[in-house]
Amino acid sequence: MEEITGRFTIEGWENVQINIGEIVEEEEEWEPMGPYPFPKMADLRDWDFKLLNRYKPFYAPQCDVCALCTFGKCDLTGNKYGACGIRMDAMQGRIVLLACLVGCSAHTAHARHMIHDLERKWGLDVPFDLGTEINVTAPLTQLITGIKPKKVRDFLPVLDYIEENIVQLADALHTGQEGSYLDFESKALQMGMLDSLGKEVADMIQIAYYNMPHGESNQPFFEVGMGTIDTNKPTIIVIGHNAPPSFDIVDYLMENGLEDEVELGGICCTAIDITRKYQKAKIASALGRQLRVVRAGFADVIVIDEQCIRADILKQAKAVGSPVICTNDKAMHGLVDRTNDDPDAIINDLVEGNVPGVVILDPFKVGRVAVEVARKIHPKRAKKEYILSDEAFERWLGECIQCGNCTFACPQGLKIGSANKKALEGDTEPLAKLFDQCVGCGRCEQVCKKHIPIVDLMVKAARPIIEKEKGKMRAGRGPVRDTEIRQVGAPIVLGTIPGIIAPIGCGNYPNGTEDVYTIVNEFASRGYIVTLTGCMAIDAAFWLDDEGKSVYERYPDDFDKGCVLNIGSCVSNAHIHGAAIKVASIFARRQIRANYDEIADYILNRVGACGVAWGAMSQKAASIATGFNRLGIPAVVGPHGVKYRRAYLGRRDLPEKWKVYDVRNGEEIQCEPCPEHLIVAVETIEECLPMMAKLCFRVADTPPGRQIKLTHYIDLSMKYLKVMPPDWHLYVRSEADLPLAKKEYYLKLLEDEHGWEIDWEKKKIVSGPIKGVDPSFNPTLLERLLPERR
Amino acid sequence: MEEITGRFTIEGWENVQINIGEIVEEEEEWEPMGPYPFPKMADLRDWDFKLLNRYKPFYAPQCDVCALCTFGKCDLTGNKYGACGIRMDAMQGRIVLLACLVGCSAHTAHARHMIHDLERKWGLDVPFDLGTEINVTAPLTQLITGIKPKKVRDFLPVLDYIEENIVQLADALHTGQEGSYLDFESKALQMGMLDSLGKEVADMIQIAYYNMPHGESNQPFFEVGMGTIDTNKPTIIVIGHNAPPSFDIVDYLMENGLEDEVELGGICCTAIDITRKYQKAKIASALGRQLRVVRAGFADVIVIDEQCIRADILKQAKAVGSPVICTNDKAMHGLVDRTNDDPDAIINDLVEGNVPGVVILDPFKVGRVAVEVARKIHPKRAKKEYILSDEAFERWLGECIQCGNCTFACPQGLKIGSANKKALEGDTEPLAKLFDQCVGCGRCEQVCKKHIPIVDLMVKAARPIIEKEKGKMRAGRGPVRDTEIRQVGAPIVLGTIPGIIAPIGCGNYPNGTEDVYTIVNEFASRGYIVTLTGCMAIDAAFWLDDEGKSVYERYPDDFDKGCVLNIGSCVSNAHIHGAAIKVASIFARRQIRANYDEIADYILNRVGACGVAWGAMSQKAASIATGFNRLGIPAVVGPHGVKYRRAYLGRRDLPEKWKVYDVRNGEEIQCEPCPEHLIVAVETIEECLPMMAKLCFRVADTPPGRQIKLTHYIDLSMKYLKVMPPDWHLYVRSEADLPLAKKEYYLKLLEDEHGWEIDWEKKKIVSGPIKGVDPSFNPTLLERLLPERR
Amino acid sequence: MDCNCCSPQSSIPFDVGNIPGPESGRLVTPETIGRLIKSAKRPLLIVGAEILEDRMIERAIAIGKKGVPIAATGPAIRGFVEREYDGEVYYCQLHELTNCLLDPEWKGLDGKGSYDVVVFFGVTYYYASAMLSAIKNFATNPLIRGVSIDRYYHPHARMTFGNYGPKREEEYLRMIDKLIATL
Amino acid sequence: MDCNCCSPQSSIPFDVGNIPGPESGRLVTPETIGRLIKSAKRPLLIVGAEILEDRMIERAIAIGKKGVPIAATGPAIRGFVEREYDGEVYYCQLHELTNCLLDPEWKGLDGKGSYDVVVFFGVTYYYASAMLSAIKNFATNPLIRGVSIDRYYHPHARMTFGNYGPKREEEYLRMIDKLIATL
Ligand code: SF4
Ligand code: SF4
Ligand code: SF4
Ligand code: SF4
Ligand code: SF4
Ligand code: SF4
Ligand code: SF4
Ligand code: SF4
Repeated sequence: MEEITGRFTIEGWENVQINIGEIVEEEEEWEPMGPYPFPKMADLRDWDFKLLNRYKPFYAPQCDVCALCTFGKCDLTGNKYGACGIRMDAMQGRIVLLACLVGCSAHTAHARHMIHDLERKWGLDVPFDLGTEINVTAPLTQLITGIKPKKVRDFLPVLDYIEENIVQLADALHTGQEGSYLDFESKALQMGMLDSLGKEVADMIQIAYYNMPHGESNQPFFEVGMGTIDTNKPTIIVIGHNAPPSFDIVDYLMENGLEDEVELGGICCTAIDITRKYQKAKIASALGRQLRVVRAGFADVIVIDEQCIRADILKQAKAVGSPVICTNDKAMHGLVDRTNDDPDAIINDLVEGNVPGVVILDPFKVGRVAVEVARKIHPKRAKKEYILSDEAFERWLGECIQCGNCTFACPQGLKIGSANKKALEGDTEPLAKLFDQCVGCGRCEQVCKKHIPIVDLMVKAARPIIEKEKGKMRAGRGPVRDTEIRQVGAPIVLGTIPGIIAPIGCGNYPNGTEDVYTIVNEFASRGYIVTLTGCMAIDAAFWLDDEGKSVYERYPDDFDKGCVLNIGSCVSNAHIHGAAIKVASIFARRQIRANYDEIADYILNRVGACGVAWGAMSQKAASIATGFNRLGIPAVVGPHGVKYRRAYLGRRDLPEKWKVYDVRNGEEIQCEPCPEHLIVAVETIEECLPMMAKLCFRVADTPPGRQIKLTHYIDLSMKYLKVMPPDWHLYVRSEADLPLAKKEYYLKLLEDEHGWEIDWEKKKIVSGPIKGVDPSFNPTLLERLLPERR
Repeated sequence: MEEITGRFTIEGWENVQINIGEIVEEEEEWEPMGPYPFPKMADLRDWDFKLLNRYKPFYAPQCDVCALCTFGKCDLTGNKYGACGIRMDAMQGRIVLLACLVGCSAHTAHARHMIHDLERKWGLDVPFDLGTEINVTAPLTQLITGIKPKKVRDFLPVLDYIEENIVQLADALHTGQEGSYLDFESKALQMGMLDSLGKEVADMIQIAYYNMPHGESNQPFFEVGMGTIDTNKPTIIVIGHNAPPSFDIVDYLMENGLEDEVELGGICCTAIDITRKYQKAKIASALGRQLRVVRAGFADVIVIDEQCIRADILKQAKAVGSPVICTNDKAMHGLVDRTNDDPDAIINDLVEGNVPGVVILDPFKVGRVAVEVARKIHPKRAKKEYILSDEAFERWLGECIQCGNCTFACPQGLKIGSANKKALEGDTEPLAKLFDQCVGCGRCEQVCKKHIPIVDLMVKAARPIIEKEKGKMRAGRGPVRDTEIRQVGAPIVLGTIPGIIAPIGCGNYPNGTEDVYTIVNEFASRGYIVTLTGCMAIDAAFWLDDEGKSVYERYPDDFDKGCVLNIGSCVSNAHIHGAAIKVASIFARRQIRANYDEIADYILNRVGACGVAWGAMSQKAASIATGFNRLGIPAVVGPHGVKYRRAYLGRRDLPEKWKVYDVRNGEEIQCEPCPEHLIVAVETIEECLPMMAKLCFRVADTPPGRQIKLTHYIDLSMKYLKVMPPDWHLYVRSEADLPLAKKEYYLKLLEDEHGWEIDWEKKKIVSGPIKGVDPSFNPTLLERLLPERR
Repeated sequence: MDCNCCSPQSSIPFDVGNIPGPESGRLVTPETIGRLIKSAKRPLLIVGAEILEDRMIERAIAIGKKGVPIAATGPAIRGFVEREYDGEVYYCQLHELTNCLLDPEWKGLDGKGSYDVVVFFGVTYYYASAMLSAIKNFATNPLIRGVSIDRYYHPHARMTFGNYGPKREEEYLRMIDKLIATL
Repeated sequence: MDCNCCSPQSSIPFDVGNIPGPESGRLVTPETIGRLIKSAKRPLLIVGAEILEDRMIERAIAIGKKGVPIAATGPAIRGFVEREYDGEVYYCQLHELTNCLLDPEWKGLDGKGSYDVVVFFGVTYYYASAMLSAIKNFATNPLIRGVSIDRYYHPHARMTFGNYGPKREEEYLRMIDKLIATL
């Protein structure tokens, strides 16, 4: 249809105003409509109940009481009922739904906010031009809503849908609603799905408006690390997730030729997003070191937008004299809204220190103020030294009485007192070592009766390390290209590529950032595809190999065997879902339109992908993981993840839980327990690696695929845990599945330890496996796909 | 504009499809557009900060820790900072915002849900025909959005707006966002405003679709009380807030002439809503007695929709053999969704007890199933006796060892053990007395080591009382008519009507339902206008005067002096806001269109209205109260209300907080501290009554108005507290303000106790008052209304 | 010392789920609270509705007669009026009063300044608990000590007794008498 | 009895804010836990990563040698492999194990049934705490007692020691030795 917009009058109908722009265009018939366009919370409940039956929610309450209404507090200990009739299990489901609600709202509100801000400048008809290699432009949108968007405007009904359904789900949180934990979980899964959709909308919008990379490989490098900031220059630090105000800074720098005069650094996703276009920007750190970046004092101005910003940013910034510009209505910190004031007056007030900060809600008014404040204030601030002097360091160390208060308050339980003692005796290594394990929360300092600036002590001790912490990261490439999927579809199923590993989320690691490097390097070197987003993408860049290369320098960023991809910020995460959906669409030619359950079923049974949120902290991380789960993708979280309270754990000892239908004849087949869990918290990195390898098993694996997956599973277990995995044999369907190198050894093990019958002449398994290999086996959990139902 | 819908083709443009229905009609220019159409969260922040400056948030944390992310739990004791940098005060604001979010979502999702269900049957073009006496049809919608809706469809952009902004605000709950409690409160106030709007949409929609009363006075009566249910008939009990499925029951009964054969009773707002059309329905109880109604066992079928339903309804209903039909996706209780099944099969399964309940999500499929299940199951169930036998009663009483466990678990601290002992000795009165104080939560039974069915003991002891508990209530009349406002505008300002008292909300009373009667009767008898909604509207009907009349029988239901109005269900509450807005619009001729702050300012300074949620329990009650507050209407909550954690309290001892501008000349004037608080929890009914009278003072009171308000304030204080209010003199501006009866006595008091100078000859005050009376005083808090700013 | 801190019943809050943070109320003897009040520069007794119950108001008055000003909340004031109490007693709405206590600049009920020890007596349990929580959390500079002399364990108080059920009524009243004797 | 229940430091959870509901862990002596384990029909020792620290693994092995089966979580299993421990020890992922414990029908690690007393030793504090909470809340019928013999106060455990800071390391190890002697 030719595009016609504007107002028209038709003869004889002079009073009828026809506004063509408002007409709903007939949707291109890109695929027949599937069964669930714009699904509401009850529509995919059958799918959820299938998942929840196999992966029963496991709850570890953080709190035995509830205080959500004035009937409370209610003691729910021992699965008791509260005054409203809710019991502990449903209460935990309710809290999970709440966390997912907040996470999903953060992503969706971010998308909506960007549209409002940017349409004023560029309108709603900005097209998506993802190049010739991408036809499935918005896999989640197409899968969930049935809409195939072509321009920004097409996302409006998608956002309406998400918002309406978030509110429907929020209603269910009210006292006196849902009573079943299963239904709360089904609602949380719906929220997770909406979250994935909201992220896709958000990233597609910014890709369109800012012409960010469209999935091209070989992205340029930029620098990461506090040590990369040239503190001799006026320095702007941006923090948050909503990039338009920071893009305005970039524009102002470029329009005024200031790129080399002013340092632009950032923390978290806003930083990731601006580096997708402007590689002179640097990422100072991920979330975990935010407090330390601010405390280091080199920010001549701090620009915050929304999410993952320290709530005490104003206090912390004040302490080092950094003015703060709040650019988003979600985080205004009580400051005066100066959006419509004269920029020069604002600049003057900030430079003179008349106010600790301001609110400027128009992103297109931020650039000039931020840059000019940094330039004007820099000469004044540069004189100050915010890192402790040697004398102050000694003096504070001497104050410490090793009382242990800080350790009791520390979420990590770090033994600061004894490290202080060692440092006083001249050995600063233990204290310096704490620097990476510390999540920078500041709780310790509040309980120290001696008022020791503990965080500053660690920064001082670790300064030589910090200065060397300079890594290189590639710009976030965004979506996976259809052409790549065409390449990897077969290897993924055949097993040359044993799986897709997706490190995502926050920095609440149990033991510092090095584990991130270990995960990425271990899997990439084994030929897995490793796709990163958010804080883990940043933290992966800090650690260098013997040649001084970061994982991004060491491995290419194609979506292919043994590659490491920076996909982008947290919202870019949607492209990982997208890649899995595209495998179904492009490789397997499944119809994806409004066909969520079929595609999730496909992914659960066939696509060996596994997320890992090693330091999962936020509500967004909860909704992200839950969105993965509904789509059939398992996720592993680090030990702090138990605080989300709920896991979805399978039980490999219950055969009745592991049945699938064979689409060919509708028969119900006993199968291997894979993937065994949907979300599981593991305690240490040593357990994490084999667990992830295990969660890449799929029932539809071909023998070569299974063989290579099993090899890595056993190998990682032996390497990190020094034992054979207790369940390795469950994944053996025939001798063809066995690792090639020591095949006979494994056959012997099966015979000796598991009582399997082996035909030693033919080196074949006679009996033992749960099921054999059948090359045309076509597994599904969905009755509606079976022959008699179709 | 003539209405044209459907599809058209225009010559030469054959491929252009014009769907006239989609064209946005030009909005009727009913008033010039004000400054804030569809306000976002930052738009009314200046108004909020004015309120928050005067009414500083007061926090009483329920919990010293936070566990909302995996950095937690964080100890926030002593206003410490959590790991994310949030501190206790902001954390409390965050929890308040969360409560308001859930409440606002409940109301809004309810509205949206109804539209989806009902448009399938009746379309979106159902007009509002509110009769000739109402021109301001949707005051909140007009005030907040600028839209003046004429039919259901016109509310769609209103719902879009609310949903979008709920999600924006939910985003702000994320870890690492807002750091200022003031900004959290401003966001909570925005949420409260959205809540009021959502309620208006919900009630207007059901008024339109079901042709409910449009504000007519003299509504018919219907019966209230467990004792009114004829348990010899098949009985249906409906519970919740979303009435369409229950209206389908009404329709089925009427179509099949079964009105006298089947009892239709209900609990909470669904019951209120069906009685707005069908007065053969009975209200069994408000929320507080839900458990006891269910336990009494007379429900042959229980139909639930959403909100304020016991989360253990399935367990409780199972115990007495009542099948449950879930009709809403927010509360499905793990039951199988049978929406598309054969109704006869469903009926059979429920009657035979094959399943404890079913889910039927299409409201138009509920009526037949519910009625036929009740009719078929009734003969079987009628044989059972669910009230304890005399023997069982004795036996259980004998089991009690007075251990006190139940008392420790009881939210009301009821002394059950000693009441049991007395009952065993033959005196059942103490136990029977507990019946009304008990909120029916069931916590006591869970901790009783002797497994005594404590709730059943109380029901047994109170049975004679329960059987006599039969009150009459009027059908909910909905909006206040413009014509009424024209009548009362002057008396309200002149003081013949001292105020509007609005008892609303839930049944978590500190001391039973009698207080509700006291509040209503005390104020109605003094000439206040008393407007009720929700649970308090129901509970007010239980208590009868000496002539056996309920307050509804005793007082007329006009919006006028000394009247008692059942406005309707919780969502009808919006009409109370509406009445206040209409005073500004109709009486004072202020422009209301998109002019929120000016109207709220008008109400705060001039309209003596005060809400009371004596048993405020739910998140909806929190958002309702917060919505009142933003509009300048104070609210009082009972003592359990401290568990909401936050109050907005004024400080009458700080003169600088009590200043207003005079619009005539822009001067800042010192004024009386009124209304003194925006939301306050009071401990007992004795304090509640004078507090409410006090909160009806307004700075713009005329001398006759102030005189009558002061009279009641002093009188209520003397009557219930036996003291002169310590602050009465602050409200005296001249001798004309003094209660007429004992004018000289009061002048003497002012002279003796407060050192005022009195001219005894003229009986005039010479000096003392904060300010004098000036008949043309025109107060405002808004700079933008001052002469130099306009 | 007759504290009951090793008896599990005593340290469970009266409203069982009403657990606070790690700073739980210290279980102490009546003498300890008595000494605290005596050594306070500006003590205040806050009494509530339950004071009107059997044999309570006399004890509140006895404390008042030892020179402790009394804030009577809600209907509690009635008891003082009826008994024509001539000591320093003010009617206060407790929410307002607590709000004032949080303000370091507050001038007090007598215009002479705020308080350093506030003693709750007979205020409805959950209301008192919330107010004690407000005091504990926000009245820290200068420090106001909120204590309870009720028959309940009050986790938000700085000092408190344990739970005294109906069977231990006499024991509880004797404790209050001991406290009074210490003043 | 050498319990420290009157010393405030002992009953504050190690992770200070980690307060549970009213059912807080009982502070007991090593002998009490020893007797509990000895009288259990089916005890299980769950050991975690911290077991690999100085002088801990020997003690876990000593408990094992008294006939208590061991579930070694995470890298803890390494210690047993390296020491060629020949007692009953299983590698377990703790999340999975706890999940199984919640199922009354579970067959146990040896196929002979579930456990009635599970003893946590050396598992990362907050992880152990969450698992103990799961057990406390949901493994009630039949009852599984989750106890801790770590150097921390564990509020979600049914029985626990108090907090033993670095200065009290020796004291703590002596307690474990006493416990072992009781078995
Ligand atoms: S929501 Fe339920 S469990 Fe929570 S406090 Fe209210 S009544 Fe208790
Ligand atoms: S709290 Fe302070 S004094 Fe105590 S150990 Fe920690 S740093 Fe040292
Ligand atoms: S800032 Fe670091 S050392 Fe201090 S409490 Fe937080 S994590 Fe522990
Ligand atoms: S990964 Fe987590 S901490 Fe990092 S930016 Fe995203 S939500 Fe925030
Ligand atoms: S949201 Fe903040 S205060 Fe709450 S647990 Fe997380 S870090 Fe702690
Ligand atoms: S808990 Fe049971 S036995 Fe104890 S006093 Fe209450 S009713 Fe009696
Ligand atoms: S059911 Fe009644 S008596 Fe029992 S705990 Fe609840 S309010 Fe108290
Ligand atoms: S008044 Fe409260 S309890 Fe009653 S129906 Fe409304 S929200 Fe529910």
